[in-house]
Amino acid sequence: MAEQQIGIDWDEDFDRLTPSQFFRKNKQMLGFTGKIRSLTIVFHELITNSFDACEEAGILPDIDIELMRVDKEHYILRHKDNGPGIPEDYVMQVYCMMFAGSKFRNIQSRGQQGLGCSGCVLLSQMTTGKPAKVISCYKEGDEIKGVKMKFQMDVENNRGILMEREDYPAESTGVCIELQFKDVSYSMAEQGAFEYIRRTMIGNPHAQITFRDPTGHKYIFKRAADIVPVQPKEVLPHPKGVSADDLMTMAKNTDKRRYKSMLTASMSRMSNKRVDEIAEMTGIDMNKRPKDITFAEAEAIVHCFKKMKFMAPPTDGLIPIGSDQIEKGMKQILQPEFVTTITRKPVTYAGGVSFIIEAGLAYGGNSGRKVNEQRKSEIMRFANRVPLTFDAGSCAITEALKSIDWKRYGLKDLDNTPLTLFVNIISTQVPYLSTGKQSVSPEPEIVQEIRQATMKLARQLQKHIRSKRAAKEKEKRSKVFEEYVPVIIEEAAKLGETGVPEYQEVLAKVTKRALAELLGEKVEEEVEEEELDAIIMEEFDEMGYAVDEEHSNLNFEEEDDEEGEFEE
Amino acid sequence: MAEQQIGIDWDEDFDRLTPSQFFRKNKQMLGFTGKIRSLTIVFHELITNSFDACEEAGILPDIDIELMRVDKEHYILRHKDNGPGIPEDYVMQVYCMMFAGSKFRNIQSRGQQGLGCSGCVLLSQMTTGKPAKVISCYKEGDEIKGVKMKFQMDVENNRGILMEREDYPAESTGVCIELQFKDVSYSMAEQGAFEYIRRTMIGNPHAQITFRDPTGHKYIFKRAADIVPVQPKEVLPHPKGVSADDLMTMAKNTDKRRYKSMLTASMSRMSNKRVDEIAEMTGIDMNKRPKDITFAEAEAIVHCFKKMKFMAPPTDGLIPIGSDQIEKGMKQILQPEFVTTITRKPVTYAGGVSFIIEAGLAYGGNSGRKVNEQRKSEIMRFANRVPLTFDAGSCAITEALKSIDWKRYGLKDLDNTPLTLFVNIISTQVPYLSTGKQSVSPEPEIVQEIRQATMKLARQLQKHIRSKRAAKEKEKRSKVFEEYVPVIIEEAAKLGETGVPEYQEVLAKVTKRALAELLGEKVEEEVEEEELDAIIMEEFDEMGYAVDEEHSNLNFEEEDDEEGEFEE
Amino acid sequence: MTEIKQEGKSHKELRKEYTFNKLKGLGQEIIEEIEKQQVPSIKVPSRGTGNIVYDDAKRYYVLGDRYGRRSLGNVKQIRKLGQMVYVANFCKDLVAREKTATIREMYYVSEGWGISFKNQQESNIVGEDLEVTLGTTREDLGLMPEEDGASVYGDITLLDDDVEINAAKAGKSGYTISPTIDQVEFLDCGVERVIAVETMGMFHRMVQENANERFNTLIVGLKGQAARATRRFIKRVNEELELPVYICNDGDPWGFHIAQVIISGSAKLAHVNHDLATPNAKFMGVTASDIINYDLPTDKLKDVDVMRLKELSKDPRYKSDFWQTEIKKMLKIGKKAEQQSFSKYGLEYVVDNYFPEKLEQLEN
Amino acid sequence: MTEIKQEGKSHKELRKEYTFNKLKGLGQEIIEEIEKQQVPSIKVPSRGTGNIVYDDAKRYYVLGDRYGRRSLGNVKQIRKLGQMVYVANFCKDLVAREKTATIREMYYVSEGWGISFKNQQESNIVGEDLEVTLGTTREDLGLMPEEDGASVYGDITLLDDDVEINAAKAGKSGYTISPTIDQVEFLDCGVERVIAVETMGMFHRMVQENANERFNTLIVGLKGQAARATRRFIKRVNEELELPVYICNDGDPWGFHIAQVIISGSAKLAHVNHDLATPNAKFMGVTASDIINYDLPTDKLKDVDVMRLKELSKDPRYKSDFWQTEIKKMLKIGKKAEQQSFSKYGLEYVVDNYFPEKLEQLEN
Repeated sequence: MAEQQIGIDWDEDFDRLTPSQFFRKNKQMLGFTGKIRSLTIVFHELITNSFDACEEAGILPDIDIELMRVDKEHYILRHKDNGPGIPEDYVMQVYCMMFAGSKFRNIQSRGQQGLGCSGCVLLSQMTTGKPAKVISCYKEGDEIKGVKMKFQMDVENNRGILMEREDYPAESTGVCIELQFKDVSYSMAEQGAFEYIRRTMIGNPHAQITFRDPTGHKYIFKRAADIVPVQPKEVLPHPKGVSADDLMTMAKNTDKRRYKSMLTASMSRMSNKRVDEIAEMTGIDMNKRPKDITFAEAEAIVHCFKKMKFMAPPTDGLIPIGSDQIEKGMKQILQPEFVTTITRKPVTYAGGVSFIIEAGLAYGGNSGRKVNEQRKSEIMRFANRVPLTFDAGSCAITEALKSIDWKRYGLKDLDNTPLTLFVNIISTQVPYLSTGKQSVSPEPEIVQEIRQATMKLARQLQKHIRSKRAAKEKEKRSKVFEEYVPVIIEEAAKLGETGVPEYQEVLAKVTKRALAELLGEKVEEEVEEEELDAIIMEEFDEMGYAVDEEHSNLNFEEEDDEEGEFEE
Repeated sequence: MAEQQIGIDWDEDFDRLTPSQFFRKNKQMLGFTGKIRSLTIVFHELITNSFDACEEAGILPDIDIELMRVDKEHYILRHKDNGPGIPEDYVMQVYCMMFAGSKFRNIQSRGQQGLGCSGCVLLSQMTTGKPAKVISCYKEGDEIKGVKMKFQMDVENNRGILMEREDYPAESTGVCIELQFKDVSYSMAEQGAFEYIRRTMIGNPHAQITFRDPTGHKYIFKRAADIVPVQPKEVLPHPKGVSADDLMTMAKNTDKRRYKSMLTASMSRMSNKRVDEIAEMTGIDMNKRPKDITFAEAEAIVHCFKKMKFMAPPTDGLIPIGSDQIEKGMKQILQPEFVTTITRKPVTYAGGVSFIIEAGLAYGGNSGRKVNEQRKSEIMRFANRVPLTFDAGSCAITEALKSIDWKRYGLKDLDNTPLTLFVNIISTQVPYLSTGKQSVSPEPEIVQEIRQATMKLARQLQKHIRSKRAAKEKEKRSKVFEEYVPVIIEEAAKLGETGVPEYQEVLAKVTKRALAELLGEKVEEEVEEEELDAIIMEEFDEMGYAVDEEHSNLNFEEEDDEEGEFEE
Repeated sequence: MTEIKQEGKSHKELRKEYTFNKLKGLGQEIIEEIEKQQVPSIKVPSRGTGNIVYDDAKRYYVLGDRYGRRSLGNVKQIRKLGQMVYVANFCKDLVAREKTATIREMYYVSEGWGISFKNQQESNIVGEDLEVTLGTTREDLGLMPEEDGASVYGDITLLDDDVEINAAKAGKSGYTISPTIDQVEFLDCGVERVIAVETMGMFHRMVQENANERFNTLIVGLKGQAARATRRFIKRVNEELELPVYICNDGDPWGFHIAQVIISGSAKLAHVNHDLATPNAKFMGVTASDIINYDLPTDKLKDVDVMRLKELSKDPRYKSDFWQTEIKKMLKIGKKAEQQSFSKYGLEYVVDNYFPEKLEQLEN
Repeated sequence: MTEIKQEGKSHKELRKEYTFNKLKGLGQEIIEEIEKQQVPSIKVPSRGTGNIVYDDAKRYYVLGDRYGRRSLGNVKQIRKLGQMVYVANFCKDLVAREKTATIREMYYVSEGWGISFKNQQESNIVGEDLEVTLGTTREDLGLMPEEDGASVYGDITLLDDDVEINAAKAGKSGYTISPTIDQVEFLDCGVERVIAVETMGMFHRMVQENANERFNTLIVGLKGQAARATRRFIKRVNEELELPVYICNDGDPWGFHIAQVIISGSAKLAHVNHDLATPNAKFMGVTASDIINYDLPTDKLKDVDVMRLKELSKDPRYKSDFWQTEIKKMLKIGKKAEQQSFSKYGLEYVVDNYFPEKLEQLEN
């Protein structure tokens, strides 16, 4: 039949792709869109990877990055860390195999799962055809081994092809990778690579990064804190955060032999007593083998979870930067006039996922973004210490900050204030909105926490600005008296047609009082002048016949409010 | 050493995922975010797949969809098509293997590469644990075979596990799949499944869809056109749209034995003469074996491509819906008072990628979105006939339509006009902005084409509205004369202190003239009243003393403009 | 009605002396405090809404007994105290020389003072402070508003300095009430009543139709919201000449309130209402009932009109049954009408029909 | 200067007759066309900017020779033609009865007409159409503006109907120019010049300082932009009594232009400038040079001031060297000053020093 001939030829036309092939065609899924953004993502993946490796090994990260310009939109990137290194056998798996990486655990971590590094190599290869060069120095037993390799990615087979290899005389552990890129741009813009490093340093004051930019200028971002962050522990999932499908997967992968032991071993806050309660409620035999669990049973169990009360999840899996450390980081990078930071207590969203909000606010100095010689306010978003650079619009952090009435804190024009706001979300499961992990879903609990934290900082800032202004104000006061009292008394004498009396004592009295106020001493209460407490509309009419000397009072009230700002 | 102990245990902790495992953890990458959106994406994947299969086989698509509600947010979906069916051996590969699907070709197509159907099965399994049920009827030689299968997805191994299988008495070809979902919502909203079907029908008037919704209501979207769309041809890539990496991949996959023949065979508009020119410019020996090509050579060749002039790419690979068909679709679904459509000529973006813009505009009737009993304007975006439902904000179509000054076309309040705007982009490579393929990158050439097309439609609509109004207007005119002429003459007689003369003849004269105008005959030109052509500011001053009878003229000008709207 | 009180002249002189001494006393008070080595502080009656009280007996707003202070020892208040003393000296000089100045002029004069004003608003406030502190009006202090008052047409003879003026013989636009109206004496008066109208359009219509003679009345053209001088004039003709006063305005909340401010004074000027309010004056129209009874051409009430009407209905000055009924009626019909809309029935209708009918109602 | 022209009375009658016949002629013209079985169509001189021409010889704006039409045969024009005929009949009646009406009154009267107005704007336009078509002023047609003109103080005696008024004896606020100023005769005049000032504050200052006697002048208080009646009055005293006119306004673009509209007429009223403009009047100040020379207190020019100054500098009425220099100077210093700012040197300074100095400059 004719139809048959134009249909699909299954043997010929049906195809199976490797992950590398897939992402080769869909590199936007890895965040590689746009010339500036692509390079920033490369920096992000490599730095993140180095940080995670160093911290897991308890090493203070020290990273050397060099970006050399070869030609227009053509760069060589050399990235070197002092981490534990990668054993030779795993080097090409890390850099050439998509979906290969640290095993997924319910742990607070920075990186993606096995896509980051191999993605960078893929981009390099696609744009330049050049191989990757890696030197890895690692410990084997007590010995430090070193290897220098040159390899390409075999996209068709999702693995690496070794081109050259030689031993390398290792002195200390670490990895150095060199990649070439075309069709990317280095930019000082907010979304560029430099700003990415700057922000990274604020979120990671225990790290040190040396960066040589394409002009040869060397930036040293010094370490502000000498303590390796405590390594986060893996946290077992909390029953409230588990789905039936998750239970099925646990059952499949467990080494326990009974439902009961599987449940207690795979989840936090899950005691034998709880399992017994579930058994009673569901009628499921908890001594069955985990492999025999059915989806219906899993659903029934999850249904129980939703109805039961559990202790909040353990929070020792969450390691915040800490308000001290944030302060150090912000001081180091921003040299602000004033800085205040906060680390909130852990709370949960979506029933059972813990998170911690940390925030910092720097004012004055080099705070804020410099735009045309003027400093504007800037917001730095972080998740698990990693700067979020793109997709700010829909992010929980942006939403929370927008919802704050900054005027209440005396910031009348937030945009034009020299201010840097730092917000970091720490969680084992940050609810990212998009593939690129660049924005956090605005879960109500998260937004609320960010608001609380930020408003506390804003209140601190308000106090700072107020006390600064108040100091100035008070100094002005005693001068006022010295200037006005003599003039007024002379004029009053003229009015009363009397002589000018001796007034030094009265003058001393009032200036003394002003001085006392300046020193914060208590003075007798003044009967305050009563305000014109509401606008009176009387004399206005639609026709615009306003009797001039009467309605001008309106402006007076505004003015008086301003004067009274620090008095109330 | 202590550090070593807390570092990574490579053998234990290093993991390699299958694509299914990866997407199981990252289902948002498949578009499954949100309860309403997830279900819409399922509809999209299944319908798209059926359309592609039917059309490749030259069959007019006829799809039966039934959505049954089991419980809150728990549905069974049965989707049946009349396509060519899937041979038994491939059924589980299509539905359970990620990255498996029709081979990637440079061809105008609807679907994604091997992720859609298996994604739906994955979602079903994750939310319900239920297996997929498929009946596939297909031709083997001249015989129609039928098979009924029940299977699950083996996520760890990225393949299917057959649970039941039986022969099925096939009468005609086609596939029927039944899947269960939880945590999804059926909604009538703009982003819901129903609206998705409605829009699909406008873009595919050759199809027929019968949809039974969860309340049991049966909607039959009838076929508006009886012609199967011409099957798009595969188009070889155009040299201007090819990267060095693409050339490398071509070289790797070609069966040709020389550079020369590989180049001419793999690209359009690439003659031997052209290859010789390139050889001369680059000095590359074009008789080398393709496998020997280096990245540097590929770059040199691509560099030549950029400098050379080629004919525009062939466009027989682009099969638009066609303005007639769009009109049929819009009439069928919207029963509008007025409809106008356009299919533009193919043009290219980014140097070498062809595309065609099609657009339709329906006005009145059921056009537009019904909001609180009022009809508002709506925009329907399509790419290769597939409705784009999400991420409208950043889309080329939205941007183009926003940039149009609708007031110029007499639409003073576009939002509140009962109007449906349809825009379809046809291309072998639609430049999607995001993973979900829900918005088109605003390439300048694309935006420009959409603007051109839409403005042409808007002009047609303006003509329609004008002529409708003009007809009413003219009818009113002769009445005006009959009413006013006698009154004015009486009043003039009173003013002139004369008697009232016979005026029937004059009255006849002017009404005849109005009639002539009504019939579109030419009448002698009137000396037009001169407009007060600019506002004169004289009499206003800051103090608000405006001399009343003088400045009121300002309003006059506006008013006169309004009256004159159809005269100019 | 033709009998004129002769206390004017001495009244004028008394007022001058009284004001002068008040000003001088203010200076003496301050100096005495200093001599006692105390920090001087002036009590200023509060003009905030909380201190504005409707006096049911007097039928207008007065100030209550709350007050604020201007102390020499308070950094916020010392400037205002100083400015007040300077203004007092300026006014004392004006009073002594029998001159007047506008506040604008004072503002410019203040450039040379030891404590000058930051802006005109500040000088307005301090002027008003002095007014309430001393219990005198601004006119007594020699501080005059910029704008003139209403136009008056009809048989009244005034003495301004040594010039005699008859308001029926000062031109078609009549006699203009100047801000110094308190210095003017009423010499003779041949009318029995006063009719004040909102617009000059209506004023000229009445002049043209000889309304002053036909109704034996003064015609007052208010030009919208009545200036202080106009209100003072109306109060004086009402009290000194015992003429009944009728006010005819547009039929809308703004017209109502122009009348009401003449009758019951304004809240904003509670401290001088005893000199300005004419509680015996009567509102003639246009009422909502007039709109219905005369079937007048109307405009729809705008949102701002409705809002204003609702405000008025809660104002103590409108608590009478008459006002409550008329406000409700206007809100119900949702319409307003202008004075001039009687022209629908011809230019003369308002004088030939409306005024006689309304006067009949109001006077019997 | 005391010699008075006696053509007033006959002039008033002539004008009435002329206007009446013009109106009647309009009706006859239409009827004649009908009798000839032609479609009547009235030529109306265009008032668009394109037809407003500065006449160098006359030194004011006049209308050019472009015109539009109101045809009985055009659906857009027939309503306006009809309205014009109705307005003409209304005016003919006013003229015959020697009455006046405001346009607002006419608008209400028109409710009963065969073709009524949709809104007040429409009636304004048609009134103006009639004015330019017949070449008469609105005042001649009996259509009066609502508002009165300026206040006049000083020794001039007027005859309004049968009432004699001396503007030095009409109260402190002087004689108010009414819209019917063309019906007023000048009987006697004891002054040598006219000084017009922008604000009533300055007017009262001058009255208080006896400026009318000291400078042998009339004092005219313009109250901002001069009303038509004011401009007509100034033109008449300038031409009939041959009095030089000096205008003293605030030192800003708005003050400049208030003076300039009196001197050279407005573009907007080009069709009646022959009755309103006084090309011989002179601007006295406040000039930018005055601001500098007298070191006056100033405000910064606002954006809108700067824009307005730049507009003025391109206007043919400002093409003289004097104006070009002063505008440039003001833009350069970026400041403006009010008339009353002379008070910086004391209330009397403006009369004691500024006026004598400026008059000396202008008259010699």
